[in-house]
Amino acid sequence: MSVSALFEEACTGLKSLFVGLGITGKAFCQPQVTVIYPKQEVDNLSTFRGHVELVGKEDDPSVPRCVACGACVKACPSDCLTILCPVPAKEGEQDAPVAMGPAPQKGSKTPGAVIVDFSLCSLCGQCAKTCPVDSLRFSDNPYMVALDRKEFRIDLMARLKRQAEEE
Amino acid sequence: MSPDLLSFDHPLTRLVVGLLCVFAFVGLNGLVLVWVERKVAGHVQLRPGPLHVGPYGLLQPIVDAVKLVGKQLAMPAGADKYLYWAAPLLAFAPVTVCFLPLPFDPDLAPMRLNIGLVLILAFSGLGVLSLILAGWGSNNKWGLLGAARAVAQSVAYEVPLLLAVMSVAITAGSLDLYEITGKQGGWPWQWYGVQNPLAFFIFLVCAVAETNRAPFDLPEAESELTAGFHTEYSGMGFGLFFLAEYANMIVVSGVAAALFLGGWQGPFLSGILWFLVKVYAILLLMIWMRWTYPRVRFDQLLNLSWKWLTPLAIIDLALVVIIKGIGG
Amino acid sequence: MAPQNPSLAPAVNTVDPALIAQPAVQKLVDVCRAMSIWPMTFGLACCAIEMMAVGMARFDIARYGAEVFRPSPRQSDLMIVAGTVNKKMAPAVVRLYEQMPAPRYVMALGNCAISGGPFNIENQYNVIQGVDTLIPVDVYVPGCPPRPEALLEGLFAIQQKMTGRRWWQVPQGGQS
Amino acid sequence: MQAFDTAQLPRDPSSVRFEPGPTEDKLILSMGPQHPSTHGVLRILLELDGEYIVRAEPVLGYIHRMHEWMAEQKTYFQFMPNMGRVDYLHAMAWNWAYAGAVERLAGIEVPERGEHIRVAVTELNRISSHLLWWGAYLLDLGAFTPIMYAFDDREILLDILQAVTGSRLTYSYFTFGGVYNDVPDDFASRCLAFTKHLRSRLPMYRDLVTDNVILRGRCEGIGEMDVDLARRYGATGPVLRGSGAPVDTRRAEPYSVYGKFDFRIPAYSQGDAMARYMVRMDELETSCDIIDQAVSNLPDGPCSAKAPKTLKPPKGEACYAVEGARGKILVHVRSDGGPKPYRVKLRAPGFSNLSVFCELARGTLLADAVSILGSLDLVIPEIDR
Repeated sequence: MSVSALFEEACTGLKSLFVGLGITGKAFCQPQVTVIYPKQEVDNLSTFRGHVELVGKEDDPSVPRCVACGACVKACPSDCLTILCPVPAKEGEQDAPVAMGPAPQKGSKTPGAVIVDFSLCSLCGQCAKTCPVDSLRFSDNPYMVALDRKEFRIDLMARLKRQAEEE
Repeated sequence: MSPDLLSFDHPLTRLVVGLLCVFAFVGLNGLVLVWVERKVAGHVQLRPGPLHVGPYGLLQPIVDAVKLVGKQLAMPAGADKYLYWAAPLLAFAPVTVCFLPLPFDPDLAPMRLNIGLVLILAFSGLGVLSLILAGWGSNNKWGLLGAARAVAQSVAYEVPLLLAVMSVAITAGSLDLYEITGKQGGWPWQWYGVQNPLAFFIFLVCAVAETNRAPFDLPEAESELTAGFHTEYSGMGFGLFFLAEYANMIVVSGVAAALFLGGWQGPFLSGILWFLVKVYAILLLMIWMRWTYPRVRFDQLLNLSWKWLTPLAIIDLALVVIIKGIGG
Repeated sequence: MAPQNPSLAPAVNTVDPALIAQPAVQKLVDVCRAMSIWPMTFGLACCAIEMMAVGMARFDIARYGAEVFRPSPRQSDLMIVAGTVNKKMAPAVVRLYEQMPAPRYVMALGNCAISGGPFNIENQYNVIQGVDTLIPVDVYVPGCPPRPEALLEGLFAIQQKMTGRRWWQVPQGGQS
Repeated sequence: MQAFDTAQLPRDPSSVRFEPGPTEDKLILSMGPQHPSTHGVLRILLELDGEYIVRAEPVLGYIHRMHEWMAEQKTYFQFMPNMGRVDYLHAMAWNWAYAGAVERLAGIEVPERGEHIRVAVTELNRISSHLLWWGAYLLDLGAFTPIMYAFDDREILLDILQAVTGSRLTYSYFTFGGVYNDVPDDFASRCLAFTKHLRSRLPMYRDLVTDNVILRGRCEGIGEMDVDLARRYGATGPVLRGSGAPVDTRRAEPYSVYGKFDFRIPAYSQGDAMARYMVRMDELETSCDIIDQAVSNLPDGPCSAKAPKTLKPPKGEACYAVEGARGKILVHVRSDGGPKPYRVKLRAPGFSNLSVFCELARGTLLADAVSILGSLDLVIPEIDR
């Protein structure tokens, strides 16, 4: 390689370095794109999927539409949903306290408890898609943190009641 | 105790006071520089950088320093105890000495030496020793690789750096930083950096390499050697390396300002303010470069030094000698 | 889960006694520590990408002084376990935790780190069912993966845990 | 000096097979599983002579998540969310490969609108993957700022995808017969605005990084691989195209509606890291072209065919190949007629691409190894599965 070609190459190299400085320098003066988080929030949170939650009935928002069919429990890939219903008492045991069993239970059309273990969930949406009465939807609760992993077992019935009261 | 020793004119008193001032100056500037660096990085990357800790994040470096002091100091098993702990101290100590002959202002001379330049170069050359000790003493393979790189890099860049400095010293006819600064004027065309831009350029490149700053931060190349020579240092051990890096940056910027940018002299209002402004301008340039470029490869770094900078510096030196010879 | 083999033993956690045991000084130091949490560059899986996103311009964890991602565990304060830990990785996680100098903090980011997440199914053979079986976890951030803001909330929660108060305002939305 | 005694090495079960070489004064270095430039938990055992690499051997399994085993434990529907986590950077392609294989097996037809949406979201996802690779690669090479710019653009893209899928990263958006839900009304306009924006950003990327002399020094002539080598190891995607073979599943065996679109397959013949880099940068434009064509005449109609609630495909097997951001993704499903797959085999492109690394890294410097590793664009969970 001749010396002149070498110097030419060095010059293009140096020029590229100055161009790079120019770009970062220009960026220095540009407005920032940061969302100052606790003060501001991003504008599209509503489309983000949080954990699942129950949908209340039209006439009584504190009662879920759920018919305790157990389809979502069966559809869930990671067993995060638990739906408990009162077990119909057997013959001769009418006085015994009502036991809770996994849905579906004969004669039970409303769930006793709906619990989601969010720490197992992959937010795939299979449960919401399978639900025959559209009783499950994704919440907008993306900022959840906890100091104990037990807190991620969320009682959805209680949550629905709380939401209904707030409205 | 002789009364002489207490007076400000006694060289020893001046030295002690000067050293104390230097410590304060280094500490303060280190903190400010950390903040400036993180802020500049933020703004270059379209984000605010430290913001919520103190106004504009100003307390961030102080908080970091307190945290580093409060961290547990861990020494890896199999490390050489003495070398391991000596290294961070050795990294920091010579840098403070380097501050003494820096010409902040004609009236503000902690130590006025006729060979100030030599002192600075000698002691800044000592810095690499701490990197070797850190890398070797911590019994870590990444650290060892970082140390090996540091040595090769330091040797390679000392040569063109010295040659570039020499060309200025020959032009000025002195090794005294005050005299060299005094030979220049307040206006940019009277600066050696403008009269001899090649030497200035070589000095800047070498300065970045000497201080192990990106794109020449090979001894601590994060993506290659995790953290290089200080991989095993926690808490204040790491903090001292960190501080030494910034102190080193200030030293080389100070030397650059004195040698090439006319030091404390400005077109108007000569004084320490001008010196600090020039130092910070060079520091900003170094920070700006760090957040722009990728890291060079090790052999490219050496090639750049031996194949480009050294020959250029020699040519530059020869030209300076010839011009000086012709001119008088 | 009881550890099944010796290489999956939980981490040893030792803390040096404080040099100055004055409550006021301790409090000040705690605040300083809380404001300067340096995480470790330790990405395991999907959540690591969101961990990167939180350092980027839109969310900018640097505002809280936590952008200094250190690749060496010796220089980091916070270990963000961002992803699935399996049996082969578990000894390394424990080792890294033990290499971090005290005081050190652990954030389990994402469902995999919290409980094994979607991989924690019956009879599974490889995934650790929660990183808290290996190392003490300070804060859990659920999601698959969590939003970057959730990671920031996790950071606030750790700060709260260290200093006893929440330093930043509670965001308006998203808390239903 | 004594000869190296192998018994002195720590008997870590994962490194037993890596025996040190016959000569002394070699350094055995374990890079990873926690190393900033192995992109996750890949571990590479290196035998170094000085900083020169004598031998490199990847150690896998640090993020093995039992995907193929899980497929046998779950129903066809339930395995879908796993696909978003095999390769989280290009989740859509994996979604598609699995959905496509099951559709082929069960004989489900996808409506035209569904196909167009699939193409659009997959290409958007490919752009986000390439942008992230670009940033992360430069992070490997020591430049901190480009990844921020890349993420700025990526965030716009993630917002679009979040509006469609509800998730930012691990999408499980495809269903058998189409997509999970229809796209919002402004999807097409947002996509077009994004492609326009990205095209305007590409010159900046070029000036800041591609033309940079330091980057060129780090990439040009590094990790050279000819077509033969690439083919021998089964490398696909940008790694193969960087060696000069313009092979792309989208063109070679057109699936879905890719046959309708007009796009260029970029290929560079140098075979070095720079060629792979350039291929990916050009693919950003290719993807923009495809998105423009896919969304500008989005057909009306249903986005998804009616699929049965419990899927029991007939006995048999089916393959479906998709071009992912990292190469050819292939899912092979075998059914025994039951509700669960009998076997699902995932062909991850990263695995083959990583295998080339041993060969490329030999004789290079440590810094080059980092550059080569980055240029292969690895996603470790995909390799370990």
